[in-house]
Amino acid sequence: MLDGQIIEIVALSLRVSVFAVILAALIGVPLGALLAVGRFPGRNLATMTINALMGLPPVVVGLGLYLLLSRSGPLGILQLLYTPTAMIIAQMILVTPIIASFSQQVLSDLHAEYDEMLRAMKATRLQVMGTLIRDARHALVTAFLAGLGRALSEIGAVMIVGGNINHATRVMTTAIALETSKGNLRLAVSLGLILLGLAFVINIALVVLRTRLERQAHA
Amino acid sequence: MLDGQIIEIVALSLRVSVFAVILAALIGVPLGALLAVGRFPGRNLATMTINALMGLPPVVVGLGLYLLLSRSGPLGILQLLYTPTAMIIAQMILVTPIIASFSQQVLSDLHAEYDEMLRAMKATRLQVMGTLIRDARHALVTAFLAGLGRALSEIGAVMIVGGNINHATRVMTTAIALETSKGNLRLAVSLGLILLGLAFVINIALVVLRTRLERQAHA
Amino acid sequence: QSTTSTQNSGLYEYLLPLLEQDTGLRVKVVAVGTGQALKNARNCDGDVLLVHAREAEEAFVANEYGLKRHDVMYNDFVLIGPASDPARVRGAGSATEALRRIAAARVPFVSRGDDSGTHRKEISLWKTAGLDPAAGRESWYRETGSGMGATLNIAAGMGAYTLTDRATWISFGNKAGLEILHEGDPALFNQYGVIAVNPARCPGMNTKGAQTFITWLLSPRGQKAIAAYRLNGQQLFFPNAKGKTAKGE
Amino acid sequence: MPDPAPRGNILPLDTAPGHNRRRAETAAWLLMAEELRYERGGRCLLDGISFALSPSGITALLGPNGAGKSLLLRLLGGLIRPDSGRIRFDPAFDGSTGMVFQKPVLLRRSVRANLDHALRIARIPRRQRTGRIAELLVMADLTHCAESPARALSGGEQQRLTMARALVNKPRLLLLDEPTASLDPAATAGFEALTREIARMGTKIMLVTHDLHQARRIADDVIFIHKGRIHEQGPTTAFFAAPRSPEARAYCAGTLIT
Amino acid sequence: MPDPAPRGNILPLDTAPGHNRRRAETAAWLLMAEELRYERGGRCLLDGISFALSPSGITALLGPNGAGKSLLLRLLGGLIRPDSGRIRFDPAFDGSTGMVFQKPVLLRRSVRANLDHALRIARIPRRQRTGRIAELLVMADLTHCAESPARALSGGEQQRLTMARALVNKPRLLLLDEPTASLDPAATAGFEALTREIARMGTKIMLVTHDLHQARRIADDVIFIHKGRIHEQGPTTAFFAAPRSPEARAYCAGTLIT
Ligand SMILES: Nc1ncnc2c1ncn2[C@@H]1O[C@H](COP(=O)(O)OP(=O)(O)OP(=O)(O)O)[C@@H](O)[C@H]1O
Ligand SMILES: Nc1ncnc2c1ncn2[C@@H]1O[C@H](COP(=O)(O)OP(=O)(O)OP(=O)(O)O)[C@@H](O)[C@H]1O
Ligand SMILES: [Mg+2]
Ligand SMILES: [Mg+2]
Repeated sequence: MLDGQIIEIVALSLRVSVFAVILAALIGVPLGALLAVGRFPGRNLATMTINALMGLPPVVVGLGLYLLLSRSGPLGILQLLYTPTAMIIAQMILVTPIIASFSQQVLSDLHAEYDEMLRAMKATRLQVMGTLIRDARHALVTAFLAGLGRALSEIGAVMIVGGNINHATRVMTTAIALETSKGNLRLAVSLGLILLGLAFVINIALVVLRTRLERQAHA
Repeated sequence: MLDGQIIEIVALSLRVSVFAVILAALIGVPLGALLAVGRFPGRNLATMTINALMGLPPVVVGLGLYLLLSRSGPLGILQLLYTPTAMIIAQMILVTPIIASFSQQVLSDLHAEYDEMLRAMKATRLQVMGTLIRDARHALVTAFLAGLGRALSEIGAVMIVGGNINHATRVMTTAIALETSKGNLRLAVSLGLILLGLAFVINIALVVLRTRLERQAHA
Repeated sequence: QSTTSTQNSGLYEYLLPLLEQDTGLRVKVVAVGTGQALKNARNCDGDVLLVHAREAEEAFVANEYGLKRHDVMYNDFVLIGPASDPARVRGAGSATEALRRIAAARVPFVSRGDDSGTHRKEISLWKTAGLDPAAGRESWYRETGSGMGATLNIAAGMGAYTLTDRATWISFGNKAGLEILHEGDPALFNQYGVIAVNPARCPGMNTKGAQTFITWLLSPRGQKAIAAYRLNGQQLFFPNAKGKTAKGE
Repeated sequence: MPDPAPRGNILPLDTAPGHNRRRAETAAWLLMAEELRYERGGRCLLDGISFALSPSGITALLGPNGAGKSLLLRLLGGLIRPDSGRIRFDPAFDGSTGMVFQKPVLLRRSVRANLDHALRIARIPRRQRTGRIAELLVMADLTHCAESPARALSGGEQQRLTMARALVNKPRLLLLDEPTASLDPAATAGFEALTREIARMGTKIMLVTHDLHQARRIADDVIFIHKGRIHEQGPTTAFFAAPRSPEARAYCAGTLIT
Repeated sequence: MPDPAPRGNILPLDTAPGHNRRRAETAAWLLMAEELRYERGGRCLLDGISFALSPSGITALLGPNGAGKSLLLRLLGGLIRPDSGRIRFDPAFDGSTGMVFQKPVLLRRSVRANLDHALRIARIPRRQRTGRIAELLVMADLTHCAESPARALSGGEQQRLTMARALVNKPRLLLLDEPTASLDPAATAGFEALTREIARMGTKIMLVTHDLHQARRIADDVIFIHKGRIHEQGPTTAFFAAPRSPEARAYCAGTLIT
């Protein structure tokens, strides 16, 4: 049954997750850098919050968005529920804490080394953050990979805000869940392995990229 | 309905996830260290595989384990299906790649610094790994937090191998899913917030620990 | 262990303590869709099945995975939709007529699309109505590929029509402006069956427990208990053991 | 092969930092340290440090290992804060400070990119940067490895790079922490010529060194600290002719136990 | 305050590395480098390096910044591999090597833990370690900051710690890369006394330094490299009396351009 649709489903999975990770990186990396660099009140609290948010259950994110975006919800008029956009938002929310936490750790370590040098140059905080992000970029790739892994394999949130609607919002994980609920376990596992293969291909691409970055940086 | 049971469910969630993360750390950290330190053929492939495995869909892990542990499966005689042990195994499988990837990144960076010094001392590879793990322990805490976040919020795998059995294998996420499917969205969200609070408390504890480790290490 | 899809209604939480009181038997419930339940049971994961997809159940028994199928009870399906009822389903003479109106108005309808008992029932209703919206990739017809609760949430989220069993609906907490628009058509009856898994194929299963469970469920005490279960003041399940009303349709 | 041309690391006049700045004639000091105290880990690492830094010339900061020289330099550069006491600056001081750390800290980038980064932070417009980088590379004698990753440079090359980097903003005050520790004799000579030139142009230099010959050659005055306290300060000639404190005497003789 | 007692960093006899080892009398060399060549980033950093290292005494490795001294030391220590050529060792050599890097690399632990770690890796039994650490701390004059985090030490203190660490296994061969660059005059004198003592006990020392006075004071012979090639080698006195190559002459005069 799925042979014809599989490309459609894989493509949507990729599109949603890659988009979500890009958005999450755009938020998470600067956030992590700010937490690594900043010495402001509430910084520890913010760090802990972000770390705790890595444990945000996808179902809860899905529900929260559902309540917001549903017809009767405050953002109902946007008509985003059961669209890929809603799924992207949901995954972005889930992935951002992961990328932010990871970035914070990596950038903190580098900051310990660069801090005084950059302050002696009178670099602004923004410049410090930029320098750290640039010089740790090969390590940040691991954060993106972790985020992408989470996004691609996530089901709880996309199921609720996407609805697993055939030809519209069905992605790999929700398709797997569907086949599972139909009792087609072998098919479900095969789909899972395709998803894994996909993750592997993306990894090869990114590791090649990271190796280049590392070579540039000569760590 | 849940008021009386909530403690039981929270306790099981904690027990399963903390156990899973401990096991995952025992495997993932040495694995990450080996990949950071070793110069053996297939190392790049192994790294990519581990990174790709971060995208292992929980449902697939659940199904794989299910097929193994099912009464007619090869390990059926162990009678592990629908027990907390099965859930721990499932979460461990999901969390190990995250911890291994993260460790590898963190330990690689430190290895770049320590490598020649340790080789000049004629340290064995095992001693090198041990030294790196010890000196990066505060950074590894972030890896554990990421793993714990994943484990606590995970549903796809524990649902399949645990079965969400009341008083036996029902954890926070499966309880949330149940309430969601009953349409008790507010209750589901409240449970999610409890789970989040839990993650937060664990974080405070671990961040306090990490701060101590950092102070010891004076990074 | 038992496998079923009636957990959402809260029936088990009511029933199982009574069972334990009478027989000392402790039952663990694994709630999954009918299709998955049958598959799980084929793998010997579970001793007893309580499901509602007659043909599949009979095939299960015919293939000697299960011992014997017994009718236990029935409830019925209802067609729900937004209170404003844009397709004017209210007042339709029959379930098929209601579906035709929905198709004609091209208003959103969500289907579970998961091969569950409910989904199969819905498909057969469309067939009777002479329509096949799933084949035509109609944009108003949405296959959610998920459980009843999730599907109801989706219907509530977009204000769509859908078919649900009454038990799930009554206990469902997120009605959000949806209400029952059509009910009572005999075509909407939903028969539940119970099957013990065949011990010949599954050594090590709890045959005795399974038999006790089934016997109790079919006994007058069990049947009365089912009839006595009420949610929000409504009876959800109608016991019909011993084939008295075996032909649910 | 010895080259008859002038050494690369003697700074051409037009790139000398501060060359367009008049000497501050008004104040008698550029900065004034008042009772600085710095504790860490229960040890009092600097205590009762008070001195005035003359507005021009080269001041050598001498003292045995662990005396607190690097800490004092970081205090003056504003990188750490004293637990008590304060540092006052001449109001005419524009705050431009260059700093060379004892341990070179370099970005994980090429030599050129390291300089470019510093120039960007000093807000030098892009058009001027290329030229400035070329000048600085010549000055630090690093033109041949401009594209090498900075952290792969030899110890001495790294130190020359950090020196060049400290000069990008033509600072009024230059804080140098053992800048010739890893330099070869020729580079050291080049460095000394360079600092004298920079000082002549109006940049105040504070120089930590263990090379007493060097201090004697280029410093105008000396501050000697030991165990976190100032034991002696005064003109170089007077200090070396006859150190007044027993610690300074022992230090110069190479027999001071920390 | 000057202390009449002997300086801490003169090594007590019984802790001197290799004191129970007889000199290798058989071979005329401890190691022999044959046509070593090392390229990186398209540049040939070492080329045609051949020399025999005498089995005892102190050999100074001199040369300007970027000559390849640190690379050569790392080749000899087996930390990097030559692109061609090879290094042969006296078969009687037990392989025990101590190394002090130009840039101190220290574990993120206390001073004591750094030494303990090195002792553990050298397989010193636990009972002996405490005593050994105490000896090494005295030798490096770090007893007062044994519990401080090693990376918070001053530059000179860090250098003394890495020196102590290199001695934990009483090595037969000691490779020292500018070990006194950050040391104060007294510590430098202490270091020189220590190395002479260690050499006398039978440890071969190879010492990179830019301090020509130091080389003259303690080295038995000299290898001079420039741009990755050996230009001169021979006894110290002969080298300093009249360097034969123009490069070495210019280097000693402080006018060699790298
Ligand atoms: N964060 C810290 N925690 C504990 N002790 C510290 C810390 N920072 C510095 N110290 C100690 O302060 C003392 C002074 O350090 P400083 O680096 O200023 O010495 P220095 O005069 O520059 O010595 P050197 O000539 O060796 O560079 C040292 O004994 C050092 O161990
Ligand atoms: N990985 C590398 N890639 C490119 N160039 C390198 C690399 N490692 C070292 N070099 C270059 O090799 C040359 C020799 O370096 P080395 O560290 O051996 O010099 P050195 O003689 O120790 O100098 P110094 O006295 O300054 O310590 C330098 O010019 C350095 O830039
Ligand atoms: Mg210092
Ligand atoms: Mg060197």
